[in-house]
Amino acid sequence: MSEMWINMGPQHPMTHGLWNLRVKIDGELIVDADPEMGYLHRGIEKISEDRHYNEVVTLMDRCCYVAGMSWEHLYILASEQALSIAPPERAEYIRTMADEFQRLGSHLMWYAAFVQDLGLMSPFLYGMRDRDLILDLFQSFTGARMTYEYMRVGGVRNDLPPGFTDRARKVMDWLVDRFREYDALCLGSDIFRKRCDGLGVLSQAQCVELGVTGPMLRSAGSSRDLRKDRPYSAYDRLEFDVARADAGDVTARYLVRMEEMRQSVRIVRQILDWLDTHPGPVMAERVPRWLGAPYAPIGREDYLLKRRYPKGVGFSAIEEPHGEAQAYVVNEGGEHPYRVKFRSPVFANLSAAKHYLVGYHVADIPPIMGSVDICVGECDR
Amino acid sequence: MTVTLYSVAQSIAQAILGAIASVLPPAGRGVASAPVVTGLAVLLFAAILLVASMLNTIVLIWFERKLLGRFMDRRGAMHVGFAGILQNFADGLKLARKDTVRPREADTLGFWTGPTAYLVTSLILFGILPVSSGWNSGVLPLSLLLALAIFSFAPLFIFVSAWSSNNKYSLMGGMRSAAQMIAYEVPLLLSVVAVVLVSGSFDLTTIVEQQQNYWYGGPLLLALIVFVAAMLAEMERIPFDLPEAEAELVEGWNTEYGGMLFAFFMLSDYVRALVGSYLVVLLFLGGWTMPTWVPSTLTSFPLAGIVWFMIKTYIVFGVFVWVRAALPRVRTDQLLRVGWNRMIPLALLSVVLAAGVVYAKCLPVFGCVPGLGG
Amino acid sequence: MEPGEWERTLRASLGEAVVAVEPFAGTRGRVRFRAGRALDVFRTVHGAGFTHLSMVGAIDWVDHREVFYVVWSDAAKEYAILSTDVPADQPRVASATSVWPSANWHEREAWEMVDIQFEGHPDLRHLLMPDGYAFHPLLRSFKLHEPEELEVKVRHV
Amino acid sequence: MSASTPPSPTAAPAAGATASEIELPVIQAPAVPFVEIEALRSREFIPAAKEALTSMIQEQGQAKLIRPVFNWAGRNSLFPLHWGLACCAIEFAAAFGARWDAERFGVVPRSSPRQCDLLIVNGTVTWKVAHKLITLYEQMPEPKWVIAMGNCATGGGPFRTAYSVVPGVDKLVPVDVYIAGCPPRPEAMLDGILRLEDLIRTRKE
Repeated sequence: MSEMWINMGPQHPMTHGLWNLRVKIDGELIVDADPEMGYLHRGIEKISEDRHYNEVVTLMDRCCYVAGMSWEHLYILASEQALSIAPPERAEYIRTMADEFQRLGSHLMWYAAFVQDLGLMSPFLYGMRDRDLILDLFQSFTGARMTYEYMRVGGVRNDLPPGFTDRARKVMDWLVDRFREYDALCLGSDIFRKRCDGLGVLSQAQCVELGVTGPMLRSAGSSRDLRKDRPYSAYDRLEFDVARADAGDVTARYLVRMEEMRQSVRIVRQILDWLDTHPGPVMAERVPRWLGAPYAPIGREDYLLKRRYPKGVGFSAIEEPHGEAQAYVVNEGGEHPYRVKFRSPVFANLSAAKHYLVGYHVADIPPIMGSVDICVGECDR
Repeated sequence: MTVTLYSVAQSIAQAILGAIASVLPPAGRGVASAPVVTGLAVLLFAAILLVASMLNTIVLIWFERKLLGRFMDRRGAMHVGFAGILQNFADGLKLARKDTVRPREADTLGFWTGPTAYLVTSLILFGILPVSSGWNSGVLPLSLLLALAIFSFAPLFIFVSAWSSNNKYSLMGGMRSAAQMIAYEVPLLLSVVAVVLVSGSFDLTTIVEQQQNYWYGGPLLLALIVFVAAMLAEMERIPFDLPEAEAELVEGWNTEYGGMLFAFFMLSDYVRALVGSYLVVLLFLGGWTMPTWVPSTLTSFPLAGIVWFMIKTYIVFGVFVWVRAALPRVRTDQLLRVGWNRMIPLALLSVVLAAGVVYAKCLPVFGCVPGLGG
Repeated sequence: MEPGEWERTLRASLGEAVVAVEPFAGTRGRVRFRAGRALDVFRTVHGAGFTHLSMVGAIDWVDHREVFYVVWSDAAKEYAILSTDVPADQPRVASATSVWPSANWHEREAWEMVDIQFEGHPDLRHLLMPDGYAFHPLLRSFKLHEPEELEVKVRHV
Repeated sequence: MSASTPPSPTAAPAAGATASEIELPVIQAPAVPFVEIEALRSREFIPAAKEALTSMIQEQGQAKLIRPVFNWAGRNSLFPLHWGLACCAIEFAAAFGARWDAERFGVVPRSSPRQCDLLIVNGTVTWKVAHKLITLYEQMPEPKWVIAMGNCATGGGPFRTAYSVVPGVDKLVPVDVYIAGCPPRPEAMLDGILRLEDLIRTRKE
């Protein structure tokens, strides 16, 4: 008995979701790897064809359950392009802020899961504890912890509650302190460095070839970040740096994500200052009633029902916490989208699994896969 | 004469046999003779010891859960009993009632005897390690060697049960466990050699009694560090808990075990943790003795030795829990490399240092080594 | 680069393989090409700096099917969309895996969902649905309906 | 407690025993020689006594002592399977975080189904994973319970009409407690576990 296949999943503490990593091992060495997906395929693209435009937002929250707001944003951007509707400026800022909150929440969740894979027990609890603060902020302006249904075609559902910006500033201050503690627990530990340095290396050329994006790509030396390269919503009006590292290993991914969280805090602080001084509407006028928008102009409900809505195709791409997500929405003039197609960053990052797993040990699988940051919901859709 | 556990057992045996002898006809009076009393006292002592050790272990699990909870900014078990102290009894009872499923392809003999033997060998240690004066002095002149020999039985039984569960994760866990324990056996024993050199005895009681005013943990600090690290590996706790590394091997070698057999594993793990803490206290922290400058009211109440011993044990175990809460897990090859390349040279160095201590006899801060005939 | 200018550049090297380059908001343009010469188009576009393939999708237009590719150029920091129409009775197009290895899973998904045969794909098997699943759910002819009533399992006491 | 006294051979049938089992041969066939009757009687004595003792333990002891104790143990140490399916898995994890701390109730997730007694189905179940879920359920030793957490596990949720989704996990395994919500908040999950504890408290098996 020299080589054997083992199934890690669908029920395995390493997977953090519903997928199966089949690895071929020789002793403790990985010889081959083949991820098997689809255990959480819920047919979101098909169901979307039976839904109104705003009802698809409900599915988006569940599509990626750790970054629901980013996916709402992605879908809404594509739908707005397909329907030729533009949101007001304040809504764009609020969306950007929600996006960055979601990045913080998702990265904190990643931190919690990643350190647990390494055997660090307490930081898992710390990550979850601090993520709850972000969720509290979400709860105060969307009413939900994870499934928000907040963005609408043409804007956002409601404005921020009074006193929100002060609370958010307090949370941001607290988080910046905690990031120091996280670094002390991880980078300050020799065992952590010994385990993570030089692990799961993927070069920049390989990343581009295999379609790997997001923090994994930026940890390999690229500075590609759609927020800078192809700004959407309010990102062109905000100051931030792109986090990047060169090594392309697990430590580099850790460093990139931690730096991204710091940059998110920086972005959020700028937006909070802007929001304090720029009140205004958060929903575009002249949004067709059948989109289900709560703020459709009174007396003009049938504004566009009488004629068919102009056809169009929408394409959007955003920098989601896991990487680069894209949506392609085809509007054929009906009440429902004709076809919705999503590109999930996790889908592409996972398809390269063989390239960053082979040659390492079985014990390296959890940290490597943890550093990829997997959300099976968006991968399987 | 101070009250010890053995004297308590002896007086109970005396009382019982005396009562029996008083009602028996004269021909049966012999039951109260000295050998019979001693025999019954030993049996009673063993029974008390077993029950007390089991209870102690269960309280130790509770202690770890609460302490770990505090390290993690939460509370741990709260619901059952006062501050959750009955939680582990509930766990144990529940596991006792659950079915034990044996996989069809598993090896029957190994599957059942592995955990049982693991628990039994762990429990035997409680009979060997003295926790207060007058425990088994003179009976076991090589008690330290015997304890360490039995302590290192465990990988065999872990491997037996892992192999016979017929599960790939179990098998890998068992392999890792065997490799790890063999690697860490050597530095563990070498660091004990340092203590033996200084004390000149393999008898734990003698070793402890010499430490009353001279805890070996001070001059033999290096040996203490090596011993604690090796003991962490032997107990399979984070950062050396590779055999049951939850992230990659589902539950390690006890993946296929449920119900009572899993409870055996769980209990044995903590029995071994307790024994490990015992050994640290016995070899390096003065055992049940307290320095003579401690007021005698604090050291002369009944069972004072056991109380002090337990306090020290729980402090040592608290350090183990702290380590568990703060460190990530190492990798197998790193673990073995550290074991063979770092720990063994350090352990050898600690032996040399111990020889130096013996040669110098008196050190500036720590004072003179007792029991060297000087 | 304007879509018109790009069309001229592409036509110079590809000739009739390119049907049209349409303007498409937020991207350099949508290149409509003939499915028969897909590999030439892929190589040319890859050579023009679009080294990153983001997505392969397919749309069922009932009378025909459309396969589209989203590519990204790091140098120009721009997206472009490639799109081709294939007949519904013979949905065949060459696989892009030889040019962009990242197309692998995307094409598996497109085959599984919209039944596009990618010729030359190394490993065209089910990805999201279980092996042996006979339908292609994202075809328009596949309708969703309320699930049939199944028996509820009750604990056997 | 009459059943606890050893019944004499001619006494009335012990409680719980059927008539055919303890019909004494002396009544059926009086012509049998005395020695043989004695032998038969003594042979009859052991099953009768065993029956009496068993019924006593089953009816009296188990009701008053054994079952309450084990039910107390069972409901206070529910080990759920460490398995995340979908969105609810994140709230499941949050319930073990510092704010909710499900370990207060003795709920500790275990990774191996052999050591679990609670299967929390926290998310959408697809047909692809259905047989794996059933396998996991069957790998768990008795007694075991199932909680359907969230709308997807209860009835398919927003994905009910999808082609790949099981419309409710109770079509696959028997479910004891359903928790509503999409996803349920951690409080709701803890409430579901406490309701399951109530269910175990009143259990009679």
